[in-house]
Amino acid sequence: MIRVEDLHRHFGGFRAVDGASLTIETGSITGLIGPNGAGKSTLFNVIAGVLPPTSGRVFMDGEDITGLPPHTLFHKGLLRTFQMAHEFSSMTVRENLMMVPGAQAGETIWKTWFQRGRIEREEAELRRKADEVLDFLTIRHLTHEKAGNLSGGQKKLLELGRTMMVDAKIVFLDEVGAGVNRTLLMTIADAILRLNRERGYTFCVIEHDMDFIGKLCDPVIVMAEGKVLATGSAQDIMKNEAVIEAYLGTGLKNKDMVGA
Amino acid sequence: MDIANALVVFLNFVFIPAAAYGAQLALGALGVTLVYGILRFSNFAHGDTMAFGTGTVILLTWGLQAMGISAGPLPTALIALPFGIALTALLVLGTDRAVYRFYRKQKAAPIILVMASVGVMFVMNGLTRVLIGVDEYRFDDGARFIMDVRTFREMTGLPEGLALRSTQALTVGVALVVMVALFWFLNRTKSGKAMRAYSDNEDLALLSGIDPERVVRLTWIIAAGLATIAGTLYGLDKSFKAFNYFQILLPIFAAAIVGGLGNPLGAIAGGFLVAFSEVAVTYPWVRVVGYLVPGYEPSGLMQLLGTEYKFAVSFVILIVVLLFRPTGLFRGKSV
Amino acid sequence: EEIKLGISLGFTGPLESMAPDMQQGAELAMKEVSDSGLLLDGSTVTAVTGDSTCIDAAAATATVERLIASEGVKGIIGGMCSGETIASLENVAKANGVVMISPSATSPALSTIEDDGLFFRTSPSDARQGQVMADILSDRGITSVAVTYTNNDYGKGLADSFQAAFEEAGGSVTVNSAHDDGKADYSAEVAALAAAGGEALVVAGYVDQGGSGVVRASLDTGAFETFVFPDGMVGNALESNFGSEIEGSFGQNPAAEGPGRDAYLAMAEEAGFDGTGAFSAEAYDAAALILLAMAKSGSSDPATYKDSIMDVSNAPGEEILPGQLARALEIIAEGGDVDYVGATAVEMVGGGESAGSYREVQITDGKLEVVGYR
Amino acid sequence: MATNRQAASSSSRWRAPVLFAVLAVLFVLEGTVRNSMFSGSWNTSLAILNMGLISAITALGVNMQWGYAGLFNVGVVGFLAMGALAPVLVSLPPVEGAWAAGGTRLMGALLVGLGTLAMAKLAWTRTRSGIATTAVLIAGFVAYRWLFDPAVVAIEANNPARHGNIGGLGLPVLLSWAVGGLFAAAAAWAIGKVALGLRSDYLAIATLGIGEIIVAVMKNENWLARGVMNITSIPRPVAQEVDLQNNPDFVEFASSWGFAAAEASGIWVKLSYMSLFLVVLLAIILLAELALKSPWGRMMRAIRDNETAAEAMGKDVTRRHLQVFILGSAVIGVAGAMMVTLDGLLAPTSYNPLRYTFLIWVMVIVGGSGNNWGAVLGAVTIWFLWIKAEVWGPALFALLTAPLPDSAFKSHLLDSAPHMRFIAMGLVLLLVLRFAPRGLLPEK
Amino acid sequence: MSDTTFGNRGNRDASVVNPKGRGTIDGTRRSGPLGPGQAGDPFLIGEAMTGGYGKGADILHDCTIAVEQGQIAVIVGPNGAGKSTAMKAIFGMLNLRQGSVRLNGQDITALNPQDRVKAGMGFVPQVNNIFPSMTVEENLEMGAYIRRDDIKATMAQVYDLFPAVAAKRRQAAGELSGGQRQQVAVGRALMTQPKVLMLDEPTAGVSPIVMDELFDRIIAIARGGLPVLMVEQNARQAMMIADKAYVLVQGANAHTGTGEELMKNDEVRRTFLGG
Ligand SMILES: Nc1ncnc2c1ncn2[C@@H]1O[C@H](COP(=O)(O)OP(=O)(O)OP(=O)(O)O)[C@@H](O)[C@H]1O
Ligand SMILES: Nc1ncnc2c1ncn2[C@@H]1O[C@H](COP(=O)(O)OP(=O)(O)OP(=O)(O)O)[C@@H](O)[C@H]1O
Ligand SMILES: CC(C)C[C@H](N)C(=O)O
Ligand SMILES: [Mg+2]
Ligand SMILES: [Mg+2]
Repeated sequence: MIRVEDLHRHFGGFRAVDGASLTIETGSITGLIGPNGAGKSTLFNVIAGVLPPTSGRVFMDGEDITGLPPHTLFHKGLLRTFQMAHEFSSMTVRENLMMVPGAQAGETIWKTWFQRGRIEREEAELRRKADEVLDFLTIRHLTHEKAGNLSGGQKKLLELGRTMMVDAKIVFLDEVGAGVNRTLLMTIADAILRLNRERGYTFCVIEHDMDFIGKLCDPVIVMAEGKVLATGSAQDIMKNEAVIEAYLGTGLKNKDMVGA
Repeated sequence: MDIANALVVFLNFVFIPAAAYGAQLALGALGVTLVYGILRFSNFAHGDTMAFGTGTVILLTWGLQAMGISAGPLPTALIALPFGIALTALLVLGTDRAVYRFYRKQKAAPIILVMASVGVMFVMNGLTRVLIGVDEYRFDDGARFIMDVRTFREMTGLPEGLALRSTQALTVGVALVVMVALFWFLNRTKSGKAMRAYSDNEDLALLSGIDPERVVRLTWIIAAGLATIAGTLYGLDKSFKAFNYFQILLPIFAAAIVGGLGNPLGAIAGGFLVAFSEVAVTYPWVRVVGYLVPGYEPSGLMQLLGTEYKFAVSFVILIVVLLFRPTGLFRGKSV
Repeated sequence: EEIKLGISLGFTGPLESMAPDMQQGAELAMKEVSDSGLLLDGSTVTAVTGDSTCIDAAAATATVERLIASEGVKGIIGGMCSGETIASLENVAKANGVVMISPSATSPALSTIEDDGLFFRTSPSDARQGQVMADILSDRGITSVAVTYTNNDYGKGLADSFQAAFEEAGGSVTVNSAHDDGKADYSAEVAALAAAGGEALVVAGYVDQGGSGVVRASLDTGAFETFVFPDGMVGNALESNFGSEIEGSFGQNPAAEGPGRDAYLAMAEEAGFDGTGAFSAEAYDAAALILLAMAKSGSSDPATYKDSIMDVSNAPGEEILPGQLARALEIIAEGGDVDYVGATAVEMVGGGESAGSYREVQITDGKLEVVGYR
Repeated sequence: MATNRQAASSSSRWRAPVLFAVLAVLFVLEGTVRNSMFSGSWNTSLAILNMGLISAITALGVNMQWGYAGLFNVGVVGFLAMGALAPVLVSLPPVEGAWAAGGTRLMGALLVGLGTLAMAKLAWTRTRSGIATTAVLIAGFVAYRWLFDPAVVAIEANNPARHGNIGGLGLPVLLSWAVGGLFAAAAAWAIGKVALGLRSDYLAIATLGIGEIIVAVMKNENWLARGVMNITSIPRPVAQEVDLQNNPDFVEFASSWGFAAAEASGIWVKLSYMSLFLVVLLAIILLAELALKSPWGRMMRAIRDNETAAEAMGKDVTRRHLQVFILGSAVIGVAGAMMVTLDGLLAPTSYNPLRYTFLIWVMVIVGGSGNNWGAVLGAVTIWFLWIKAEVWGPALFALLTAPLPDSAFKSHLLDSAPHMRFIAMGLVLLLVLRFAPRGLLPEK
Repeated sequence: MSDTTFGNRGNRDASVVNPKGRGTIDGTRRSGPLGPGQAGDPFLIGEAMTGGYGKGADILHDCTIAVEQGQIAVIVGPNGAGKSTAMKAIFGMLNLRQGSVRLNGQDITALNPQDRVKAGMGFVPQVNNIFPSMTVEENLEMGAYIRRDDIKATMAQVYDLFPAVAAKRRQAAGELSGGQRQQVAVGRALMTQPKVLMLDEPTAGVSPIVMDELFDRIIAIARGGLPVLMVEQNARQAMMIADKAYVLVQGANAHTGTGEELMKNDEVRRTFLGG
């Protein structure tokens, strides 16, 4: 679905992404892990059109999408969530969802003056769909809450919910788990799995929680210092010496002092 | 010889005036930029703070002159300046107490602060006029010229003259010194770093034990100092008229924005950019060319655009600069 | 009866420093008449001032509206600047049939404006001043000048009429360019003027505005040494700002020679203000004319007295100087004729504007010195 | 929480009507009570109201840009001036001889100018060669000047004392209001294309600049609208006072209401203007509210809330910004055209940023940005105060200085009384902001 | 993180206002007087705290959190339970309607946050916990703002602990990756050399290897005598090292015990610790 070829993104002299090449297969849930500063978020941002690449190409279904702006990519079915939740904080949870679909008649200004009836019909349909999504995510009770008042994890759910308002092809998730309660995280994992199975979404997931990665992802891509270090199934990756040394570590050293 | 003449003409009519004007704008822009960077709003009252500061300096200068005190070849106003700064700082701190502090406490939207500063601008505007009146004052004593046209001609024997006023040299010098000092203060001293920290993340500054009200006071005092210095130097060079200090606000803001608001280095660069684009683009090159290309007598003035459009032109240049430097002249590290 | 007269001048705004002297001039005339007790069976005259801001036509209109509608003034001394004057005349004064006499709006456009006989001015049109200035220059043997004007109808009108007259007389204008008032810096303007060159620089601006800025920058860069100053520039500020730096420069402003002006200056000094302030004398005359016309027509109704203004201002009749308003009222009461001369040698021509006599001044030893009248 | 919310909403439900009522009372007082505070004349009152309504429309335009989309336009004065050109070019009678002198040539020049820009753009997109583009630009510019300069000289030489301009088309002046909107929209389009979608500083600089540029062009291009020589006697859409006064029916009608003819004619004319302005104002508000309460409004709120996220959700932020920027500017342009129609005068020197940019901003923010009714309330209120400050300031000052003994100091202070206008205005502004820090009618 | 820079209103225009780094705490507030502590208090205790943000509804309900000298106390709970709010309440960043905060034998309920720092408290907030435009080194210096002694040694220790950050000491902290920022934030708090350290989710977004380092370090600090109070979502690791653990639900204490005890409690494990 997505093919990245020899991608570079430099900040001044610093090479945040330094010649990364990778593929995300259609229908997969691909994990992307790596030490802090490995360039994962930067890679995401380049693919999603937020940052222009220094060099290299990105293809989606064979089409060159390098440097296309995010709103164009959205209409091509490429959606993403943010490492730090980007909700529309002064709008209600339902409005956050209803604004997503493109091509709404009511978004054309003169139609809001002359086609009130049509707009009302469309709105009713959107409301129904939004409520469905809220049910799916188990946050229906928050329908009329201002999105800004949600707690961290609920915002992450809302981020996910927005991707369900339209038929996405591929969804990029950047650390949905950071700061989210583990119990809730497993709910999110289930939601992702269901979307993948029931709706055929492709996912690419950045995460530091290995349980989450292990439960969801195949394959897993490991990045370090802007390059791809390894690719493989979650089990293989967790046994990979290089990955353990650069990323996973071997657990607490001060165990002896615990509970002293 | 002709090259020398061309150079003299250029220096006399373009370079020196533009440099001095640029320094004046830069000094003003420094104040605007500082308040923007640390207190987070564009202070429209800055022009009138300059006017007020200069007004007090003038009154004090008159006092000093009446007492027979002078600074030799330098303007007496320089002696009065510190006291003027002190008075202006008091007024500005009072304003903060009476006006801005309330909104800080309320965490009001910053645009409200901008509008409050418009209110303050009106009040200060009136205050200055009540204080010193609406007339034009010259308060420049001491030696006016370092080099005047006649002396230059006699010295060099060139037909073209060159003038350099002491206030021009003073302004440029002071602007550079103030900029370096401010830069040093913000980047090297503990208080300066505390100000930057506050500017960066108010809450975290608090959690590091920085007293925000102290930072705010310090900022206002420095801003008042900058305003008074800028206003006084401008007044010495041109003359003092309360009305003009509102007019200068526009180019000052332009300078501050194009330099990258919140960035002292940018303020300086922006000031010079605005000044040079105003003066150089509308300059008729006829005489310079006349000297450079002997025997060539251009019929027109060789002027790209009339001076009526100087401000407009300088804006076009600013936009073009921004287009090519999309992050402002000096991006990145700001106050 | 208590008669109210409106004074609508730019007390705030770019010409705010000129306005107070003008206001005092107008009030001086009103006080003189009031004190005499001879106007329309002992009526008193009070002044109501309004701020026209000089540049904001809307604010000026609102001010004049207020003066007329709410204060019920019977006549207006003002406006100050031409643009604002035209707006308030067309929108308010004409609609209400109130007389306006402007002391200082000098735009040629006002000569031909349709005013229903309600508008007069005690200053001459700039069309005339341009001619006078050209004459002065020719007489001094200057053949090539650069011109800079304040970018409004006054400055442009004056500069253009001067250029036409001067070129007619065989002189050449190297450049005729505008400067905007209230700018922070005039280096660019001066650089352009200097590049064009010329024996002298004509500064058709305001002395407490950009005009001074241009002169200052010219002196500092040595661009020009001799300057020519029309009315907007001839003021005390010139002496205090430049003094002997502009030694030998010259100019002219509307003012008549002779006892009228001297009398006015003495009166002003006594009243504690500066009678030489630009257009201060014109303001005195404007107020005096309205009041004399009222006496003449026996009515304070503008619709009636408007027709007497030309009458009292011009011959035949006994000449009246400042300070002699009481005498004039007596003459009128006795059925006699007056010819108001006033502080500026008023002589109304055309549609009711001063014919304009000018005094020629020169800077000698750092002081403005009158060298002749034209 | 629930009770809290209810209390807040019920107070806000009454807030708008109450504030508008207070404002209405002020105007009634101004119209009826004569004392040191009010003038007691309907003419003054209505004159203030009319200008207030125009300010309100301007404020609505700014509010669209700022309140809906967070676009900071500091060139309000320029868009007003753009609109102000329309009545001159549309409704003034044609100037005799002007078209013959250089009209066709001028039109040709303008076409060449636009054509050059289009060609340059084409050259750039086709070849990506700076040299080719520059060559096109230079060639076009030369051709343009070759056509343009003689035309201007000829037109300006045509009866310069009275005209010297190209003149109008002699069409009804009401039409020019719409044209004014179009002019401003065109200017906005050009600026928006360059400056929107880049950093917000661009917009600030670009609008600040365009304000200056448009006014500079108006001042200096005499062929267009006589420059600083001003255009007067712009046609009116309503009756002339003098005609009314000469109309016996009207005089009788007036006296039946107990008004003198002169006074009544003034009131009549002002009322006519007022109805026209109200129609425009209400139409704009209606359209704006309809759009705002639709998915369009939701989208705009989303964009304003979080541009990055809106972009990621497929909204073309730059295009939408351009759209509101144009719409807002068009509204400002309409106001500009209305203003010259009311003044009957185009005086470019009066277009200064303090009055036409900052004051409008004060109106929008004091009213409560993002709220249309707030913009209207703020505009009319601030304009009322701006005018009344002329009287109230000195009055306040006299009151303050009254206890002082007579002295040079006091007389110095009294001489400064006119400047109290600014102090009074400033104080009022600060007080309003103090007691309604989010504006008089905050956005819901 | 939601962008509330403009109070959820429009206008993101950076040319009139500076959107960067606006605070939420009222910095103009003056401290009230210190009160006496209570006998038998732990080193730091926020007792029976009830309160919320501004005029909004209460978020904390009679919530008590305490930490003893030399121990680690961990707060866990679902998202939105009020964990961060409790931390802020202890730090004086919101007005308590009821309850008190006592530190080291004194009642500090009336102190403002600045003075609590001076009283020896150090805090790493959950979000916005660095100075983005200052360099990493300056961030650390600001951590030591109230210290008058030589800070070189402490700084060396911090760089030792976070070598990835040490390499970037001259770079603006805002240009770091999410996890690197988190390391700078913790480093800043360590620079204070506080008497008690409060950390709000210090390990969010950091890679496993760094997380282990961090926990190691926290243990070492606590054993060195400095009490540590932290909120954690990586609950299992956190429970392992906790001397005392609090489970907060809807602003109230739901379970309290040692880390081990809570790990053994099935319901707690299932509902809050993620199985
Ligand atoms: N704007 C920038 N300027 C300079 N350097 C940058 C910038 N943005 C990112 N970097 C650098 O690029 C590197 C990669 O950052 P990135 O955010 O992609 O890391 P990451 O893999 O997402 O890490 P994490 O897991 O911590 O989120 C980091 O070392 C960071 O310092
Ligand atoms: N500034 C605020 N204003 C109003 N309500 C707030 C504010 N911050 C948080 N809340 C509300 O307070 C409640 C508790 O929030 P808090 O941040 O303390 O949760 P938390 O337990 O730290 O959650 P998380 O694990 O997601 O960080 C939530 O319902 C949240 O909506
Ligand atoms: C006050 C004056 C200098 C005004 C000027 N004569 C004008 O018509 O605008
Ligand atoms: Mg990341
Ligand atoms: Mg939290």
